[in-house]
Amino acid sequence: MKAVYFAWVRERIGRNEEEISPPAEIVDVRGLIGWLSARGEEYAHAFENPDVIRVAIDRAHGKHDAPISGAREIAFFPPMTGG
Amino acid sequence: MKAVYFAWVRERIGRNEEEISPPAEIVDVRGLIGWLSARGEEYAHAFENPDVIRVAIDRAHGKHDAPISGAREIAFFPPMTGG
Amino acid sequence: MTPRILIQTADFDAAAEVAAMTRDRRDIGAVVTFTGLCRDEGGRLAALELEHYPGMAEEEIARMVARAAARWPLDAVTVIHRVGKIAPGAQIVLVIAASSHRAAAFAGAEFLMDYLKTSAPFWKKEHPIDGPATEWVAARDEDDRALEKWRA
Amino acid sequence: MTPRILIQTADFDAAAEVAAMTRDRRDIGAVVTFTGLCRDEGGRLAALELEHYPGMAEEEIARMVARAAARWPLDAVTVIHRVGKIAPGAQIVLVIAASSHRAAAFAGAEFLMDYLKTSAPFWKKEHPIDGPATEWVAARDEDDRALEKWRA
Repeated sequence: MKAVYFAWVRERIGRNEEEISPPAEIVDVRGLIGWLSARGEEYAHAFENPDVIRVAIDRAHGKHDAPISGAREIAFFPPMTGG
Repeated sequence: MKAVYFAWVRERIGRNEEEISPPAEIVDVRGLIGWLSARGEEYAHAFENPDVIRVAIDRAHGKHDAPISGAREIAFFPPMTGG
Repeated sequence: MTPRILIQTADFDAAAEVAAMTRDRRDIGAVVTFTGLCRDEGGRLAALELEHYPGMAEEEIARMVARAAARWPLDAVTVIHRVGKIAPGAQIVLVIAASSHRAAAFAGAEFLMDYLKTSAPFWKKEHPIDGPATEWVAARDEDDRALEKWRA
Repeated sequence: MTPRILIQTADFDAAAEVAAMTRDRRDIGAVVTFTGLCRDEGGRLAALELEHYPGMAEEEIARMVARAAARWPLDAVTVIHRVGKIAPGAQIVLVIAASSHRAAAFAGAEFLMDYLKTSAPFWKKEHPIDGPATEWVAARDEDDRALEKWRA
């Protein structure tokens, strides 16, 4: 699946997007954030406060307990500040 | 004092404005409407339903129990429909 | 804050009014504009004709703006109300409220429109498409009820 | 009702958008326009920079418009959100809601703005006037609380 990052999540991780292949035991957004956090310091920094991270699954807002099975694109970003 | 009329009150009375000199015992708007109603058929028609008549005393909204003493201009009109 | 209040037969240019209001300002974050248009009421209407009470209309609008400005932090307000004959599709009224806060701009503009409908001395007469008989528009209970939300 | 939804770096012309929306229509009585401008935050700000999630931003705005249209009788809606670098005083966002009823136009426009602030995937970064260090704007509790009025 594709992971995409925005705003300071993107800046901390240092990339806009990447292909990821989490293991089968990662079933929901919360698990995926934990798995990503372990990929390196930049990820640990980006996800140091998981509660503030917002997620979109295939371009629709999702909660941290949402299943990720079948998702093609999962986005991680801070709370939105548009408008 | 000057009486001024708007919308269908004006049309029924057949004039825009006029000088009026109500007797001293007419002290409030309600009394003035009653006194005007007795001036002729056109006035009786305009004021046939006094409760719907709105009044402004010197260009500020007034109630039917407002005193008219000292007023220079009293306006009579239907409920407003601007905007 | 000195509001711009105009009653005129001529049409108005909402964009020019907004531009004049925000020009050289860097502190206004939110501008809410209400434009009221003449509806044809399902093809029934040839025109609306608007009468007003000269002098009082301007003063009453100024009083409404003062009340709104006392209640919300408004940086600028413009109210333009046309009078005379207005064709379907044409503009009747413009209210612009600007603030650094969007909620204030929305509330100020809606408050002013609700009071313009019920307290400003304007009266609408309908000219129907199928004959010379005109009719005064009746005040609507709905407009009176709209005021309730400002009494909280 | 098919909304017009645009995300663009270019500026927009609110008057032209309103004109396009109401042209040849005689049934629209009320048009509410919200324009969001870049504030300089007391002279502190050189520019705002807006990032968005391409694809999702348009889809999320379309979902908001659908919710608004299900709740109020809206005849037309336009939403334009700029991205990229924006100078103080310049326009950031435009929401136009048109209806035959003014309360619907006001509610629709304010609902869309409240949800744009909190649910549309846009992020603002501040470029201060006194140095190269930029900072992401933090989400405000006030914006989250603004949503409560739509839950009634």
